[in-house]
Amino acid sequence: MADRVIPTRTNLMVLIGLLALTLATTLIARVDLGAWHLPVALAIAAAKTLLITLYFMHLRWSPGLLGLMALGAVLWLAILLGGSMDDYATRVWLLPLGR
Amino acid sequence: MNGQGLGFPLFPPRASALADRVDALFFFLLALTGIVTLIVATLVIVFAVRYRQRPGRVIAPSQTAGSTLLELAWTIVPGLLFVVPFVWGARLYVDAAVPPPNALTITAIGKQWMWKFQHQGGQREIDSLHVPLGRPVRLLLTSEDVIHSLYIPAFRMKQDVLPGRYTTVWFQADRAGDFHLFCSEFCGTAHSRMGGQVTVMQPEAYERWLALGASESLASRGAKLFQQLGCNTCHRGDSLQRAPGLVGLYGRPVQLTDGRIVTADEDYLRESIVEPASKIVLGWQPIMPSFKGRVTDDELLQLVAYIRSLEPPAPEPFAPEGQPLFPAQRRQGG
Amino acid sequence: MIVATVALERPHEETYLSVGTTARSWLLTTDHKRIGILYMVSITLMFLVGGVAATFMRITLLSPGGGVVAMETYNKLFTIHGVIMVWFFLIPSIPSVLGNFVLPMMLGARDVAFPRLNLASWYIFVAGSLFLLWTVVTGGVDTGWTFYTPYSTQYATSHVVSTTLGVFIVGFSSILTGLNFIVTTHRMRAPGLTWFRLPLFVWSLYATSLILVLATPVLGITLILVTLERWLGIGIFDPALGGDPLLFQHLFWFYSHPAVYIMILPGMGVISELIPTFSRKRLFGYTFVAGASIAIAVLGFLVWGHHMFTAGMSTHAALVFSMLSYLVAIPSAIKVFNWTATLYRGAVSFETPMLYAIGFIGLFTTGGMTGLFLASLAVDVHVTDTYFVIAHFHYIMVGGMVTAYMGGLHYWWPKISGRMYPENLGRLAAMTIFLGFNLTFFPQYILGYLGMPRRYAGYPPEFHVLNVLSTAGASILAVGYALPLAYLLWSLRYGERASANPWGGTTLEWTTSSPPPEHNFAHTPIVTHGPYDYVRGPQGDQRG
Amino acid sequence: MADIRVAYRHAPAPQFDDLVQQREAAALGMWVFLVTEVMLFGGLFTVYTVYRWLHHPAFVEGSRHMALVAGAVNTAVLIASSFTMAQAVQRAQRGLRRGLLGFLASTALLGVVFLGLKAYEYWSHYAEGLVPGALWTYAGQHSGPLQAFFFLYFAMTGLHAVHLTVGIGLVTGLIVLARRRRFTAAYHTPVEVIGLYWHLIDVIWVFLFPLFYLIG
Repeated sequence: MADRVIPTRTNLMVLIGLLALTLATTLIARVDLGAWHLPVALAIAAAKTLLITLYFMHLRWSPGLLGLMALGAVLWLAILLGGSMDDYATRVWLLPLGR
Repeated sequence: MNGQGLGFPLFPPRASALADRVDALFFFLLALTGIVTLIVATLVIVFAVRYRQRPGRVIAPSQTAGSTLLELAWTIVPGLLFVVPFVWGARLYVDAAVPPPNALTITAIGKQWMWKFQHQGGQREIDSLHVPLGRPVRLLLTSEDVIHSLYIPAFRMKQDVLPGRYTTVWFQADRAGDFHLFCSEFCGTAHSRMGGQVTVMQPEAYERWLALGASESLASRGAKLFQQLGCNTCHRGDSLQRAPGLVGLYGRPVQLTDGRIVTADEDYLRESIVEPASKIVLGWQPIMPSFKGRVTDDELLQLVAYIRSLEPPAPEPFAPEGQPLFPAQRRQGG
Repeated sequence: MIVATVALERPHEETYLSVGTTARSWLLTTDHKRIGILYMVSITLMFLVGGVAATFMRITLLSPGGGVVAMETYNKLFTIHGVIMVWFFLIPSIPSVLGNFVLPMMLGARDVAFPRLNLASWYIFVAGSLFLLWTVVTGGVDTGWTFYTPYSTQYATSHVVSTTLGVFIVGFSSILTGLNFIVTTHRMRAPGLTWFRLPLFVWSLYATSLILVLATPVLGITLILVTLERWLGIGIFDPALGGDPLLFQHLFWFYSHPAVYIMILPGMGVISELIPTFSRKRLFGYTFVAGASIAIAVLGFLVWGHHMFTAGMSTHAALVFSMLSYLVAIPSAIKVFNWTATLYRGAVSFETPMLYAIGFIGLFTTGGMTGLFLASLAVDVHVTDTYFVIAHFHYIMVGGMVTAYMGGLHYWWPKISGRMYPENLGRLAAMTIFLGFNLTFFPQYILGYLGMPRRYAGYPPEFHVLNVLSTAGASILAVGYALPLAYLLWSLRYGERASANPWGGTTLEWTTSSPPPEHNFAHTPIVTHGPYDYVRGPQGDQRG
Repeated sequence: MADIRVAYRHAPAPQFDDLVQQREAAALGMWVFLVTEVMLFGGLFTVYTVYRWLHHPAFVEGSRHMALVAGAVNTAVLIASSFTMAQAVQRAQRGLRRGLLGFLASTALLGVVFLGLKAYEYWSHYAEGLVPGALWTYAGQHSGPLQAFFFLYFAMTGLHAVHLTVGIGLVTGLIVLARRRRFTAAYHTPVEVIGLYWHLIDVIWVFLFPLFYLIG
């Protein structure tokens, strides 16, 4: 949270970037990407999140500790999602069939 | 070791091949952990007594800060030692997960505070399970209400039983006699009463017992139900017009509309009856109505037994690996 | 020789206790020391409620035949025992009582970073406790402290909602305490107090706070989903709607396994303070023990699946969780080896805190070792949900955490109350607890491998003798716990006056008077060297 | 025009040595709180991910019932409110009280607009009988998992709306304090800290929008 003052121009650029990405993700959803649908939507959402955290939340000019906290949140969310999905995605392996 | 002299057991009975292998792993772990605990305990006591505070020894003379070598040693050595029980335990677990092909399937339904078993020949029993000696037995488990857990200590076997889903477990009893059967997942008021007896019988005695209680087999009851509910109006033996054929379906890979390939196990058959719209076979339309609420768990098991019994008449050439047996060559539309 | 910088004992010095004696001064305090004492009172009361439930359970298990009434009551007893002990005693005790009191002083700070938030945490804890006491009074809850669905959401007829809401509320008390400790440790260290000069109790509290902050919210949302499912009649874990009861277990154990590290890590921190102090020797391998705390906090999040090996999880996931569970055992082993190495060529004295510390090493090692049985898939299938698991986690929770809490309580009692406890009674209580504990829980290992399932009000006759032994042990344990309650209260008035540093400790809290002034230090200490340095004496001095 | 009339020297709280330490502590405290918020929503995102894997067709069906336009507009509204909040923080840093008040008011207003649109969407689902539980009258395919989808929709966007309402309350509180000249260029920590909270609410909606409205 360094008290670095961010010029309005930068904030406006970030705003336009975010609105553009929103428009993009909405339009892309129309195109049938099949299996690629979710990854693209999540990538765009991640890009928007980066814009918001780095610029609007001043993470770019804050002490490294705060960035570490943000990274920690993402990592622990990944642990929760990964661990649970590892169970559901692999339930079909080693099916106990019988006659 | 069974503590006969004490008047009460200190070790559980062993009645299955798996039990011996699990006990071997248990004793290995007991030895491994026992030795390390003993070493730590003696060191603590020896150091505490030998280096106790006494006149002239108010502060420790040597204030050693530590030794990285020692730290690495007691990090890596336990790491390597732990690989043994992990691999050993994992091997036994995987062996216990996949039943041998010739296993005898018995269905078990956990219901608040009783176990209902049903043999292929239609014999039904509550809170007691008769099984033959020396033959692998595969239990197909489900629950009508909450989560229970079928636990037979003598076989070192335990498997949770979930509503809305099938779980399976198998064992091969190798000692005749009666053994405890418990429910080991808390399921309500009479959780501690929900158990019974597993009776392992000589094969001939088992056959005689089966004959005694024989009634209409699961598969034939399933066939009757198949007609009653009108399943045969769409799933017909002769035409694949409105619905995929069921002959020889059990255990085969099936391709779905969204491209996934799933194996037609009991869970797939059950879900296709209760929630048909969630998995549609490639080339067919989601026109099947849901039978949820119209079919009880017992009847579902009978239908699944019936579908499983539909063996293809002539020995079918097995489809090459990964190839779905039901390619979408059928005409679109119903 | 130790440069004893004992602050001269001015007779009527203003201490944090004498500053205010009205109820208002206690109930509206923002002094971390007073809030620690408020917590001590409330968790002791909750420990008594949980203990009474345990007593009735052991009485019921004296006889094999559990009648219907006994079964219903027994189910409610073990649930209340579980919920109250886990969330209202084990999790808050060391961080909120000893941590609140000692952490700011160990850092050389005047208070925690957010004192009002600290007081709010205590009020939230009290609010949660009232929900639980309301549940106990109006008929109890019988789902087990694990609230497994669909029993807890669709079939239980007892007071589930008031319990889940009570635990949801007390969850925020832990989150706020964790948040407070993280910010205090990062931002409020005394000059010269670098990370690797921090006492290990601070390291373990920091690691615990990381878990508190990362895991507790998931429990919160899971309990809210259970509450919604009971209120609105529709739900996410309902198999009829295509829901999966196993998903509840994933979310629950994602919190509840790190929660067991929330309970034990502060205990390890206390032991890392006691062993060096009472053997007058630097802790062996300081950096490795500190690193082990952080490793436990991180690895603790990867292993929750080992509670679900027989629950219907995929075989692949079971293999992954089993391997990771063996990894998480290693940092705990490192700590035990380092404590043992610290005793080597020390100058060991056997005051009460040291007896608890040595008892901790023995009991915690036994508990931890049996964890290796449970991590191995094949053995776990046989012993999970049996009394083997009960013995395992009681060895770690009661043999480990409660023993460490007792040790810490006696160690810092002079600093908290300005009085010394009676030494011989203290030693007697420690040995009684050690004896009673082993007699209560070791037979349960045997019962577990024999196959006696947990949460059973009645059992087959062949388990009778071992259960009677266990109940006998429980009565000795109860006496063991009653003793400190009595003589500690007695010592408040009649105890011998304590000096600023009765044990010759080197951490900063021993450089100020006992009991300390309201802002802990006359002026902020300047830290010159690391802790446990018995040649150079206390870390900081009053010259700063 | 220096708008900064030194209202009153803001002394750091007793436990802090100076204002810099206090601000850094507040910022770290809020970021740790944001981590807990991410994990709180994380539990629901896990349930969403698992059920999307188990019942993909039902989720596609459910997504078709979403008002895509309302969702997209709402996303733009919330992004705009993030912009105005960032501007408010900038004005506070420069000590310009009038600008601070203006941007705070527009942030709160945009938040209310979002809630309004969301209420409209909830009402339209209610009209279609898509509210899970007793009010569920939809009789189409996947009736079971579809109820789960809508339960998740209402739970996650509802929890988000609750957080947004709290956010609006906090911003209103800031407006009151700002009018009383409580913030100066030297001391405006509450504005920065509540700004962080507001931006997180926006980040959560950034993920909720594609996951519910744009399932292919």
